[in-house]
Amino acid sequence: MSTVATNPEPSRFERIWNSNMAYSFRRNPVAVVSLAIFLAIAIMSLLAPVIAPFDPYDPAQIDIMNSEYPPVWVDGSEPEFILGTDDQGRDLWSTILYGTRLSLLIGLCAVGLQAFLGISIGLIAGYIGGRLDSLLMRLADIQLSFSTLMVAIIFLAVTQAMFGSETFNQYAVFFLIAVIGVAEWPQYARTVRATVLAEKKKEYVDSARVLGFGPLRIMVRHILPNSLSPIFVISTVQVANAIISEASLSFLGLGMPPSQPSLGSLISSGFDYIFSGSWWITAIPGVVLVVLVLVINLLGDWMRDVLNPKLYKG
Amino acid sequence: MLAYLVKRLFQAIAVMLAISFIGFAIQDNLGDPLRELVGQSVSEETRQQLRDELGLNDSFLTQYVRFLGNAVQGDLGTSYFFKEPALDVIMKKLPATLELVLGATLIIVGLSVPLGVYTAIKPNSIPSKIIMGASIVGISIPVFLTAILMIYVFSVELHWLPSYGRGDVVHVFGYWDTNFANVDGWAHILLPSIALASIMLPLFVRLIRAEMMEVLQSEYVKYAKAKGIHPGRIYFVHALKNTLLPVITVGGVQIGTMVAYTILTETVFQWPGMGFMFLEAVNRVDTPLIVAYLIVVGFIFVVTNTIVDLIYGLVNPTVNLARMGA
Amino acid sequence: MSLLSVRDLTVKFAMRDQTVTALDQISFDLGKGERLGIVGESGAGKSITGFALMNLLSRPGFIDSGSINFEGREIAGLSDKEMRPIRGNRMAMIFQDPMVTLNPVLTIGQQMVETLQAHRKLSKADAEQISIMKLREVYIPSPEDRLGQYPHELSGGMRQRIVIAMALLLEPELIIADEPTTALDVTIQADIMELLLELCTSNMVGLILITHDLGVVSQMTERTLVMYAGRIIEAGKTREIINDPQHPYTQGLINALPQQTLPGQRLKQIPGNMPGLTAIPDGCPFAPRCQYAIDNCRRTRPETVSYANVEVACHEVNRLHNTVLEDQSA
Amino acid sequence: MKDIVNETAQDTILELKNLEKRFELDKGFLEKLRFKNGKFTTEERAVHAVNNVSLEVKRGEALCVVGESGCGKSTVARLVAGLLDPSGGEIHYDGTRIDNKSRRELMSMRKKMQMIFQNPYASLNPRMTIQQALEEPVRYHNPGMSRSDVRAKVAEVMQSVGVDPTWASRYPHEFSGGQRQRIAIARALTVDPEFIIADEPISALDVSIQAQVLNLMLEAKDERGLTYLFITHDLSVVQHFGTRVVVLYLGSVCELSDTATLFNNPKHPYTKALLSAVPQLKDDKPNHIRLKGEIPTPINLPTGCPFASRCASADNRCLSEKPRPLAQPDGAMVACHAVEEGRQTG
Repeated sequence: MSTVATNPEPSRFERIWNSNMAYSFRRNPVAVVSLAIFLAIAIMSLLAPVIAPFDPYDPAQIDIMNSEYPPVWVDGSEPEFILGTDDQGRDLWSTILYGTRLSLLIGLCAVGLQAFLGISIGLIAGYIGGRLDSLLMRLADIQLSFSTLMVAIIFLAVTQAMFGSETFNQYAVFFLIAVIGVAEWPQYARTVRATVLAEKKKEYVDSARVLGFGPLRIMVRHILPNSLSPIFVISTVQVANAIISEASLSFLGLGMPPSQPSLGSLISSGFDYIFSGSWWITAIPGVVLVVLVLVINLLGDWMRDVLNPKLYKG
Repeated sequence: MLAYLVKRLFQAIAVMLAISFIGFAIQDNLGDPLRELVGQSVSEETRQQLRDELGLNDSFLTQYVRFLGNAVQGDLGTSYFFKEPALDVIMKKLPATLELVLGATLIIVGLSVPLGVYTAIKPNSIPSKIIMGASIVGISIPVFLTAILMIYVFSVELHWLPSYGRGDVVHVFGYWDTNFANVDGWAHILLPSIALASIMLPLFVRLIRAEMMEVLQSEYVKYAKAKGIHPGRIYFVHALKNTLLPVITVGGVQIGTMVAYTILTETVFQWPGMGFMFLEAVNRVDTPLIVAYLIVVGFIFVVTNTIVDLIYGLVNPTVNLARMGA
Repeated sequence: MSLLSVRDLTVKFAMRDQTVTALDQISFDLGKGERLGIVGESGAGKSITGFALMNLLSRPGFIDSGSINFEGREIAGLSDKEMRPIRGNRMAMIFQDPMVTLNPVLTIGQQMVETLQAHRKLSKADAEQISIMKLREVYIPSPEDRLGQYPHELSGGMRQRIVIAMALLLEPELIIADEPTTALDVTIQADIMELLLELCTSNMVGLILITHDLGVVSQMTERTLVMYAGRIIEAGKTREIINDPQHPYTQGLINALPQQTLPGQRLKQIPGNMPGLTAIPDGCPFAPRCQYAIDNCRRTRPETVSYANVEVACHEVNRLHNTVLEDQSA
Repeated sequence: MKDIVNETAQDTILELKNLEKRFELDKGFLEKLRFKNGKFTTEERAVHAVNNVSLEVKRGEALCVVGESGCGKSTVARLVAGLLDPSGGEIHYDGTRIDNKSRRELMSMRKKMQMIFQNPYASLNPRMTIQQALEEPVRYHNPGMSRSDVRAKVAEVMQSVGVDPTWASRYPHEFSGGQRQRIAIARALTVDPEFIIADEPISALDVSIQAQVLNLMLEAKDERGLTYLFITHDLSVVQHFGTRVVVLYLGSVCELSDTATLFNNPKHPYTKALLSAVPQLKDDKPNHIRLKGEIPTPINLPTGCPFASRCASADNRCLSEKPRPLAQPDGAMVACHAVEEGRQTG
């Protein structure tokens, strides 16, 4: 009572600023730096068409004669190409900017799709329960045990074989988003379902039912808002995973084509030249990829520590 | 117990049926077996005749049942490229992949438990912070990048270890050649195993740490302390057993992921296993081989998951298999 | 000489940006074989007292100052290693919820044997014999079979009996029981309490019974401490406190019980809530809820005074008592 | 059924007829599968939570349901509130059968019957302010109501439960347990119910706060003419609050009578044991009736009297035949062969 009565009504901003989350964020330099780096990468890649000195998608700007120039701090470089050029003579800096944009786009969209599918299925399975629940969760178990990457590889391999690489390359972005989005729904569904089951047992849900509210209202207005912390935590991890998945698939040649490279396909094309000493084609996009994924994971870790949700295990 | 086994078996069969159905659907839609068999030069009439003979004009269901019947007898079709039974092709490659998985598993099991337990017991010590920092970096580096990095450092720059292939293997029996019999074999399998372990190890360290820390917060650990039990016993008897129970289930699921990641590792290291073979088959549109791979991998997943479930039931006293069954 | 002597024990919790006091200079003694009740509402600090005595406070709690003298030895500052021979051996603890106290993956036998072996050099067979004997003492049917069972195979009441048997394994001088029956049903609770009382009396074991239930304290203990907001506000013989409470809070607590009012009548409630640890007022912590509070109560912290056979921390106890006497004579 | 309450003016507001609730333990064919004596059989296990419970609640009274954990008291409450569907029997409210109605058909009834829960820390949605939580039911059940009327209603209810209306924009976690329980009561009162199911509403609260909440509930009863179905394990609260009491054991009714009659002259052996087990304040000699063993699981119910395994007066008839509640001279209904035959010991 005394805690409630003494201080005056705080404003919305004060509430947020003084909240546990904001407080721990301010106190955690790793989280602050990670967010800063993430925002920097995101903004730069978003502004790629403005920042990049070359357009890697424009064949007119690419000269094969410029291939494999090292970065400027290495002997034999061309000052025009800050980070050097790749095997096709594209400016690495520009290509990385565009590639990061693609990787981020695919990662975020795929996670959006996962979240949509997983949250809907998880809510329904958890709230309705019974046979539908056990069927859906059994499916989720099976799909998870096959691992995303396996499902994605097989799906993309078959698609590529069916449509031929021409058509496949044209729509690769959509295929990647779809397959990473669909293959990972169990992660969300199981987490959401576990939270829903835990929340459903709480008496505020019973109270809502006794007041006569319909299932949709209870799910969306009451249960979902209380299931958000695990969703937030899992979302950051999922974005990181999706970016890695995309990179891995592209590395295997089942993702973005070399003509429209994401970070993964850039690394892949550079791998062939690593023995001849052109390490930068692989190394620089590799570092960008790792840093990007790392800062997202660090943010996810921080969020997990703060929100401390009971995540679904196993 | 027996009934529980039967239940798990039913589930396993259901899953295998689903996988075989997907496999068959792929086979049915991907590529034309006729073209592979006879080439372009045959007249349309002969083609129709051949189709009839091969049963390609039968209904989808009849064909599926036939496919299933063959599959049960170990006939998963003939590889277009190798002109051999697809299952044989895979069986030749299987040991290489399994040895790679085994190597990685040894690394993961051997390191994750001590590291996870240590970081849980002493969460604020400097080594713990280093381990946790390294683990998050480890999770953030894709397997193929780790592999490339290691090749660059240990093969290209330092020339310590070979960068590709299985090297000098020793024949054991049947299709089985082993890497674990001589130094060259060990040298070849070391980098690929580490690369494959690199994604899973940090995950397990973090999982064990999180579970262990939760268990250490529990009432029964506090009670054990209140009884004056030695910390060593509290950590390794009271806490570790409760920690490992959920880890077992996760471990089962991760075996699937591990097999998937062999595709990446094998590609980078040119490791002659079935993952590498699979990618080649994809590039050659070798449909029977793709389908056979799918079914073999599915079989491995189902078997390992069933075994893990059974082990979990046997190890965890609160899951009463006898009561679940009888 | 007393078995346990606590002086000015202060426990603090290091919170986000401040340190809060959870136990504020509490002092009490316990004689050999004496049964002491600690009553209070949740957050009053009674469980923290129990854990502080065992030196088992979990972070962020710590003993800030004060002394705990047990069997003539100062134990407040001992390390975990130095405490280990005392815990479970000289001083045993019974936890609140028997469903989560026992380790689910170890058998009853393993958990009893390890307790014995932690403090005495005993073979497994000998330790099992002692365990069986103790299980028999707490009226567990066929104790030999229980040793091989896992906790989840036993009911809550049975588990709490086993925990009591474990507490008695090494014949301790003191048992600290933290709400030992709160998680159990009424009929089981009565059984367990009777058992605990019987064992403590027959073995001359000291008992600190932490509970919120005045009825339990009344039946089980010889002396009682009443805690409020981390302080002892009243202490004395249980009978005296129940029959003639001096502190307005203790009075309010007893009067608020439904059996103190005629059915259907309004209960005599204490207004407001106990302050949280971060907002304990200056002066008497009970002052904001106390109908007798005067300015002095809100300003200065009351010292403990002896009054009518009890120790009470209240400025106004003298005047209150006179008022009551006047009321009665009038 | 004979009217066991003397006051004839009271009409029945709620009637339970032979109410049953079973929870299936094994769902799906595979879980029912058993392996016995070399062959597979199917077998269904169920928790028999409520068995053939019949009772009436009169308008204006407070009927208390007491029993220990697993006796089915909360299940009865949840069945009445429509949170669970009965496996058998009927529930009538105000003369209308309600257990077979859909959610929409029950909408109007929802305004008459509300529920208060045990745990005030879980019964309010943590992401809703008090204002939102209290407004929601008002708006939902009165779609046409103006904004200011809704606010006025909420303020009125808050006032009546003693929560300062200026705190309405705060979230539940900013309140103490007792205050939250007040708010939960306020939420139930926003729809102006006439019947309240209270499932252990004070057992999660501290003693001094319990008195506050009990007083509030008594006030609401007088002011709003409420009828209570009050679930509790605390007999001292029953004695204070209830007009009549039902004692449940393993999902069956043992004894049902006026509160005063029950406390002055308990008849069922279980009721006697229960009453003797309550720790008394002024009496330091625990003198309770010790029962054999513990409450059996409600999975495999005995064929006879559910209490027979722990009862000192049990004989062969008790083991084989389930007793029915029979009226006693003082109006109590008692389900016990020993009482019926007058051969009770102790």
